[in-house]
Amino acid sequence: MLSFENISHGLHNWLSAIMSETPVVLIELTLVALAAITLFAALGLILVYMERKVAAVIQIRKGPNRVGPMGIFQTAADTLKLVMKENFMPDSVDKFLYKLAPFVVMITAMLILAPMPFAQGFQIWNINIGVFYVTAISSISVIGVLMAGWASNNKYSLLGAMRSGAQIVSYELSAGFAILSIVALTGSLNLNDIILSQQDGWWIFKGHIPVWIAFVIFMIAVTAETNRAPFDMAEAESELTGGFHTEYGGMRFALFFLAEYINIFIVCGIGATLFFGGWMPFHIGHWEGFNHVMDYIPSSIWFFGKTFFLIFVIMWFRWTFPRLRIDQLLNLEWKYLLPISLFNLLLITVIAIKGWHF
Amino acid sequence: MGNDELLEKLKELFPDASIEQGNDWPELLFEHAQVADGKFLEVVQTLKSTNEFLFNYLFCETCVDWKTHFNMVYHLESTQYRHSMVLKVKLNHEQPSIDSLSFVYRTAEMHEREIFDLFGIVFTGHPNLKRIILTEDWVGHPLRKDYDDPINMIKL
Amino acid sequence: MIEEITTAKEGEMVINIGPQHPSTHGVLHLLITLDGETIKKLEPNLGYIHRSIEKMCESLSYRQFIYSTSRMDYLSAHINNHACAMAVEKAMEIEVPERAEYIRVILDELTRIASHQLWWGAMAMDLGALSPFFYAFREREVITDIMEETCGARLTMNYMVPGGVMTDIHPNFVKHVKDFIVQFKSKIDEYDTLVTDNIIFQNRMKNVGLLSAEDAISYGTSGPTARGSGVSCDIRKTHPYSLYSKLQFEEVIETGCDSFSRYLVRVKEMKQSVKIIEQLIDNIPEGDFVAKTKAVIKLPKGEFYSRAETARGELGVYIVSEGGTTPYRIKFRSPGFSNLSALNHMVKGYKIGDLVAIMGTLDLVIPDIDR
Amino acid sequence: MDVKITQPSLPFPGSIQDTPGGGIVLSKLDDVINWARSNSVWPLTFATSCCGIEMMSAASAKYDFSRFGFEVARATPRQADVIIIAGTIVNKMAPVLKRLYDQMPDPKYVIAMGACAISGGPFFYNTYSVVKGADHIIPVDVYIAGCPPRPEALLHALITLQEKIRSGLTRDQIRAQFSEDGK
Repeated sequence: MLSFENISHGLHNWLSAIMSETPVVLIELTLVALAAITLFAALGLILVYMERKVAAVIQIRKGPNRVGPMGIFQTAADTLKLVMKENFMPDSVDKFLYKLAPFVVMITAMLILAPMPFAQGFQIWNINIGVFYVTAISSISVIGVLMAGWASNNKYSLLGAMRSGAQIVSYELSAGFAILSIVALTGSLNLNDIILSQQDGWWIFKGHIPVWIAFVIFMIAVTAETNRAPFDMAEAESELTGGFHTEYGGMRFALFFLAEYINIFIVCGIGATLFFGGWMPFHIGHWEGFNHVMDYIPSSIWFFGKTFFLIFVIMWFRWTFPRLRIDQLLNLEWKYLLPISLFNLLLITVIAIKGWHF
Repeated sequence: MGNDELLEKLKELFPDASIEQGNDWPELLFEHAQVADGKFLEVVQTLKSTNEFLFNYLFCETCVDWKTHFNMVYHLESTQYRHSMVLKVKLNHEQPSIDSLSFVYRTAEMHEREIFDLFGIVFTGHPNLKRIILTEDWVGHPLRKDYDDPINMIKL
Repeated sequence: MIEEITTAKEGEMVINIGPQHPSTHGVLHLLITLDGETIKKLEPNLGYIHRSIEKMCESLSYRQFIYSTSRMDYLSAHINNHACAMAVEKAMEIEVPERAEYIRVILDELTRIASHQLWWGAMAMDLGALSPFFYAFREREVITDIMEETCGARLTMNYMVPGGVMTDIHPNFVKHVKDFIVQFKSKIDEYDTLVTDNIIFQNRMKNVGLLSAEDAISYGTSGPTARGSGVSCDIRKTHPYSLYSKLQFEEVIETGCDSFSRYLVRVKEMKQSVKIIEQLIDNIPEGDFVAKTKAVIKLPKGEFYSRAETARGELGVYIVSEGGTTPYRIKFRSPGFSNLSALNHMVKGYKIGDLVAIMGTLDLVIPDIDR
Repeated sequence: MDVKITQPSLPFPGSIQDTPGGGIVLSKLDDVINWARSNSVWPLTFATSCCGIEMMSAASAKYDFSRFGFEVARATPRQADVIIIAGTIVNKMAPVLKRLYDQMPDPKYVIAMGACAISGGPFFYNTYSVVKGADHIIPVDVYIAGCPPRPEALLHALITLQEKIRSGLTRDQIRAQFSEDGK
């Protein structure tokens, strides 16, 4: 059967057969980089288009439909235009940091793609501390945001960046605890092991109510971490005009814009992996026949299906809820989510030790 | 209180002012000399705090340029009795100035800044008297009748 | 605003909101002093849309000057026109035909609903919820269509003239208004589910932007802003004009004094307006739609003041006449100007996010403030 | 729009010579860029008065300018492509408008919406503070008549602007061309 696993293995075997090990690694690294950048661009285009269409449906209107069939080239036109825009730099900015910031944000987003299992056996880097790697790297992006806010020499940007810093640092905690609860259940930090442990059912179904609580907390926390409404403090268009990227335009702004969507994709991918089994098809216990039928659907479709469903949920949040205020946002984290997730982790540990899950 | 009754009461209280029944409400007119030296604030405080009147709501404050003099016009209403009156003060044209009401009615602060801006009337005791609508470097006070701006104004 | 605005102290930051800023709904400029995110001081700077309407009106005839008022508070265009027409009618002692009064009041109330709907959408947008805006405009467009059919314009109508209205209503007017009422009644609950009952929204609004009743009076606020603080100030009730003394409706007063009360007042006012329209729409009497007036209106010498309740509060039209064909001086007492003066008092000690919410509940229309 | 590129009379050695095929590639690329620019016109959220409400109407579900990709209204001029002057510009606002325009990165476009932005409109006579037409301050690409114009008129203006972008050179390119020709 043609699958991502077979393609990558075939490619590797073919390359190994015709040359020695070092060039193989080099060529493969180049291919991976190209693939990651392509995926980055494609995902950006698709997600922005999806966002606009979801918004249109929720807001009882049509959305982009003139540029190409159903408007599918709308975002391509937007990106191309942003690339071709004047690459200006305001006078009073800190030039080095101003230029660096969008790249920090974008590179961070791309780095997290590494341990993501897109399909069965298809992963850039099968690292045994995958979960840890993801949480560690994802917190670097806040540095990029802070950098952008500081370098812009604009009070709105600075306020936005500071808000974003406070917000991401706090919500990392409950996101971390929600992730830890699954780690506690599986006993592994390797994303592949976590997926394999869901062979007889996804954790969201196996883990009783505590896992549901962890999932809800995870969704809230990642929405906040990706600076999405109702937690879009850093941008807060009606308050801070553009937040940390007020002074950015053209391609640099496009990088922020794309990185935001890639981050959404990544956190939803992680969510799908941890709670919905990643590429693991829908299995119910030992119903061999049913499970076998489910296996016929390719694993990549399972992964992307689940991820896009979660992305849809996050978009749904954005177009429905009003924004929180900054102090309410921090109260929610420190007074509610953090104690709940701590207690929840305790419960889950008990469940894991006693083996009470299905 | 009805308008007639209000008129009588005001006449009793301010015998030296000219009081007449306007189109809608009783109108109380002071010459500037009558209310100079902080007396104006006393008059307004009386109107605001006397139990019969309780004019606690300044719903309109404006100025009219009569070429020879300015008329400050205050429209007062009592939110309790629902009666209203008009208070007018004549100011001279050369150096128009009057006590600020911004500590009696806080809405007066913005209104007085606007009147200062457009008519050039100086409100003594105003906490922050500067132009609010036009730019700081604007010359003249456009709502005065003698204002002319040949560059910006195209006369029909 | 009592304190002097001084330069920023150590640890404070002065930030300019506006003139081009999404939350000011126009070109208002606010200078705010911040300590972290907390607002210490706020000073409005007006005039970015000061079009010198009062000066211009001094050279316009009494028929012409009404048009400039529809561009003042463009969301209550009909009510502005109504107030001006009333001032002229009062001075000329023109008896307005009953049919014209009915049409005027119906249109006034439709305008009020349309204005409140736009406010509702825009305020939700200020708070970061973008979708309610589109739901509000769904119903608002129906009203605009009704207006267009009868008055010929969607926004700046100039439909009311001294003595009545400019033309008779469109034959479909009654039917379309009734259709609208049916549609609106079925949708108004949607507004509550989408915004009013939302927990985030309530947390943002409750106990924010407190304005006590005494302060509301002292700052000269009117309309929903004052009524949210428990002050009865609806001109339609306290000084009834036109048909309002004969109509059955309630003056909506909330005593919460916070943003949420001001919000509730406006939402409930929409329902009251529907009630008023329902009482009138079936009984529009036959007859003239405009009283016979001379082609050139000359007001007698004197001063004339008329008050009307716009969607934002009390509009006063103060005309000083020298007996000519043009007014000697016109002053528009705009509701937004006084409401804005209370803003500094209301936002002190709150966050930037609250400033946006409080400004949303004041429902400022900047051309109305600057004139 | 046909803009003729005049050949310099004496080509100096080393100037770029037209090669077969090369010009086509370049012009095709220009077409693609123009296509992208014309289809992605992001307006600045800027409204001074009444016309702003009709702009909001154009965004609403009934008129829905998002169909053309205009719905990404940016609050900061750094990210906007077109500034729709919706409403009167007064003397105090004029420097602000100029500054907003200057802050926008090229290529940028301007639409003057409504009578006030075109000429001062109803506030032309006897006013001391109104700028008689926004084109006294910044160059305008498309004018829309009306007071205020209907949302359809705004849509038409945006489509006209798209056609203008698609048809060829930007204002700066045209200006550069003219200065080359010595005009």
